[in-house]
Amino acid sequence: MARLTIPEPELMRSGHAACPGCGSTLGMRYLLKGLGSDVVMTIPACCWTVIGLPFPYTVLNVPMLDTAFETTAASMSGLRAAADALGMKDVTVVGWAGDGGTADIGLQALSGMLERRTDGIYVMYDNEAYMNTGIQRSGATPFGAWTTTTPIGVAGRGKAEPKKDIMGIVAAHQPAYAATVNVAFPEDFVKKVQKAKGIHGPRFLHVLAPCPPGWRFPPEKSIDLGRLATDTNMFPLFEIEGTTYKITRKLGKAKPVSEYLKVQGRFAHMTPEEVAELQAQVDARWKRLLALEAIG
Amino acid sequence: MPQVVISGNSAQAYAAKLARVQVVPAYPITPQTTIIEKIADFVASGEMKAQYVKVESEHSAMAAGISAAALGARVYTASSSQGLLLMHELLHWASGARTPIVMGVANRAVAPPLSIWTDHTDTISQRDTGWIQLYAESGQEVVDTVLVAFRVAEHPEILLPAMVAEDGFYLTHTVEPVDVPTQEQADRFLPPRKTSGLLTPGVAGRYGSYIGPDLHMEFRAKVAEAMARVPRIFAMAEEEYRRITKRDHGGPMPLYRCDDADAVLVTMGTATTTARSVVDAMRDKGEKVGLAKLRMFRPFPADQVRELASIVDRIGILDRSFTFGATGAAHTEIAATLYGSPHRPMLRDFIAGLGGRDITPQTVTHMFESLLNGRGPEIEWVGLKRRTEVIGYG
Amino acid sequence: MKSYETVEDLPDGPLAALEAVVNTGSWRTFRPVIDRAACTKCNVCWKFCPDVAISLDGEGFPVVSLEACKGCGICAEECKPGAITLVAEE
Amino acid sequence: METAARFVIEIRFHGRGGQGAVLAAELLAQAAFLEGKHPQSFPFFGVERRGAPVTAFSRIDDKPIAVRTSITDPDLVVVLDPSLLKAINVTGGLKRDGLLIANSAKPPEELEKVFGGRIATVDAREIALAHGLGSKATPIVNTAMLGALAQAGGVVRLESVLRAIEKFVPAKRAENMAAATDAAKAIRFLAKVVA
Repeated sequence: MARLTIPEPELMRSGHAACPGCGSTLGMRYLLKGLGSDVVMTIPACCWTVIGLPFPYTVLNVPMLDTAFETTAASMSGLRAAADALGMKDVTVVGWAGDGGTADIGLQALSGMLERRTDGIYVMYDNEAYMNTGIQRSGATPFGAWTTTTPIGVAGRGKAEPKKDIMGIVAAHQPAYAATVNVAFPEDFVKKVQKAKGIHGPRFLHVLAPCPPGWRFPPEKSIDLGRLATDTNMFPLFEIEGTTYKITRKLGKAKPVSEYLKVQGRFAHMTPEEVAELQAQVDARWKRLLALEAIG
Repeated sequence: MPQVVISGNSAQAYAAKLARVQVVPAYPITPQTTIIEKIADFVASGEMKAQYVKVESEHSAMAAGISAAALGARVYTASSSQGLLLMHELLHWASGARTPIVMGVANRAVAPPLSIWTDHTDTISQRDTGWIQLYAESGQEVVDTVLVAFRVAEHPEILLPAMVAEDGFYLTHTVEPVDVPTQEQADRFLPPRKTSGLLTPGVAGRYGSYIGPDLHMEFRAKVAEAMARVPRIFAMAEEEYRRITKRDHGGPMPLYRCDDADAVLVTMGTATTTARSVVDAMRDKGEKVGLAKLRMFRPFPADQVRELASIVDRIGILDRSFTFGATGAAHTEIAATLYGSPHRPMLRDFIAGLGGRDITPQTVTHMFESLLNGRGPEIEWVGLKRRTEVIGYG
Repeated sequence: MKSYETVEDLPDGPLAALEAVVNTGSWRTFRPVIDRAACTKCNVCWKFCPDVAISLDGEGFPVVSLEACKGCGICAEECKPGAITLVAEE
Repeated sequence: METAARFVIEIRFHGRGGQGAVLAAELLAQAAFLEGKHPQSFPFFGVERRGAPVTAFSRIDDKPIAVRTSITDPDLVVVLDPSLLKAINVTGGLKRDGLLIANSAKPPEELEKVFGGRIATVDAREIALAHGLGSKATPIVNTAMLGALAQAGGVVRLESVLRAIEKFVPAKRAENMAAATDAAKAIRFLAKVVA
């Protein structure tokens, strides 16, 4: 039998209420494999509020505190303060929130938590829209993507704005550690989680979580799409420690963005010009990332 | 007993220190700010071993307070006016999550017009959030009531958050002699909070899950039942506090010279002190008037109000807030409480002191005279100006 | 694990602690079938299952739990040797 | 004068997330409205996840509907996904003389152990796929089931169902109308008459 390439213990059980092929459940599974069980987690309104099952059931083997939509990061600061006051020294305080809950409504609390250097790991699972309420655009929705609030019509061409650069915002706070991780690369995912666990101070993980119903693709393609997202530079994999950047997956030549788009119904309407616009945005961001890495 | 001359806000801070509070989410807002500043000094000087969480908004202050309390820590925070309103979503959350947070509220009017001066619009507007609400008249009452509030909030039969409100400037920034309990007395009265065990690292358990129509009502009923037990637990706590410090502040609605009164005025907060002196002055002139101090607004002391209605047939209510489209909140609650009572005193609602407008002895005397002669409208905005004399702010 | 018979059993606040018993297996219209002859025991299917529905037996062969599997098809898609096929539920 | 007979008909739809159960209830309301009747349709929102059980309700009356509560003893139960017949108690509260209409390839006789009253089955999955509606994994059977429902009689006419589909179904109108028509022909009722 081949050696397992990621830790075997499972801290997320079966029976959760995620859609078939949901990327975020793999994200949770790999996160907990990396962190182990000495964790207390807080989550706001998001897909996982439902995925984690209604009362009286729970699907995680670690404690989970529900909190209001905008407050994940503040809830983390409270948990950390209490853990320190109650002598729970080794517990890792974790926030697990969606892209809308982090980059839109929860951004202020996130900035506060990073600035006051709360010792915890904020994990944003990014399915690129408000999926729990049925696929409405968020700041993290990619340029051009269809959602129910960016419909396609004579006067509608999907999301008009580029995807909010959340890692850029986080980097501005000089986090102790921040990294992008992708469920299609579990080994890299778990390695970065373990690295984050070993560092004290405010840490941030940006998880790409492919979403079959939301991105309009057949559920079995979740992992393929995850790979394509990174290999087309739509979702580069990199780390930040303080102010130094390090890209953790570099291909000789990135695949064209169109390869990533064509599998997904949310991009089906895009004209060649619109695809070219998205390609230009992706190339510009990649160039900037290389430059940031070069600063060292 | 060390008598010190301190402000109402300092009294809040002393009480938090004496209560050995473990987590203080702190965010400034006039006139509450000197509470969290004083606590910051206590922490910096080592007098207080609290985790001081410097949040970026009142909304985050309450969120951090709830999560800290859910993990088991004793939590104190403070706010006012706009900040309390920003917390509204989480005030509901705190009571639903049964987290026994105690919050000092420096009462302040609600904008617009923007005002940093006192009235009760902020705390009254939060009366439906499942928080115990107590109003203090003096620094002494503040320090004593915050300690009692922790004892009641953390009682296993209660587990509800509590607000201890004090009028902006008239109390928050008014220094006067206060008999601050010793740490030994506070420890005897208020043992450390045993961790709730709701969340234990490494142990599966989710706190706050969503629930369908099948069980949501049952959890809401539990909060209602807990609130209904507060009067009994509050009385026990005040009795034990009196045993230890020789002081108690008379329960939910203490009466003053009401036994043979022809008219009684119900007051909240610092207006009570002034009204008490007017009662004495009018009594000296043979006018039989009395005072009822409404200390506990939630849960509303219905028994005490019905008791009062059985001994006096003219009751005036000084509301330092107003519910648009209805009447002052205390008036509304008292009228509703008396609907089922055999006694039907005449009720008058006096709206006064909004936006920091001073409630002077003359204002109170007018209210009593209006009650005694029975003339005047059912709801009267006392001292409402016709000619506006805007004070220059030069 | 205590279940809640009466309201008195309920905790003061919504503290959920029971293990999931939800049988999400009924959601699927296709189920994965593993051909052990072709299977190289590379555990990729175990690694990529979003529902933790695949466990590894003593010999390292993947075993699918039909209570948990939602039939998403990721295992079949990612199986390099193509040892997993999706079969329609009857 | 005949007492005000209870003309209101109460229908409960059972499906799985993504199969169009909620839209079925809404389309039924549109169809009834086209016949000058007073409809009321509403979903029960729970875990709307692809594949998870979903319930929706419809009331149809000759006068304005006078209640806003869920339907506990329906006259008709429409089951869009055969696996639900085993997974949940789809016939809970169904009136003794009520009708169970199930999307199933089996003849109605084979469902007698599920419900003792009147039963009808139609292979809506087959019909939907034949018209390219949905995928093998998630066939869209709602319009076919409405066609079968019309055939069951006493609720709405097939013609109203077709007009409702034409006006309100967002995509593949022709195929959905064809599916409804085919299902109306293909529905099979329990042979024996139930007391």
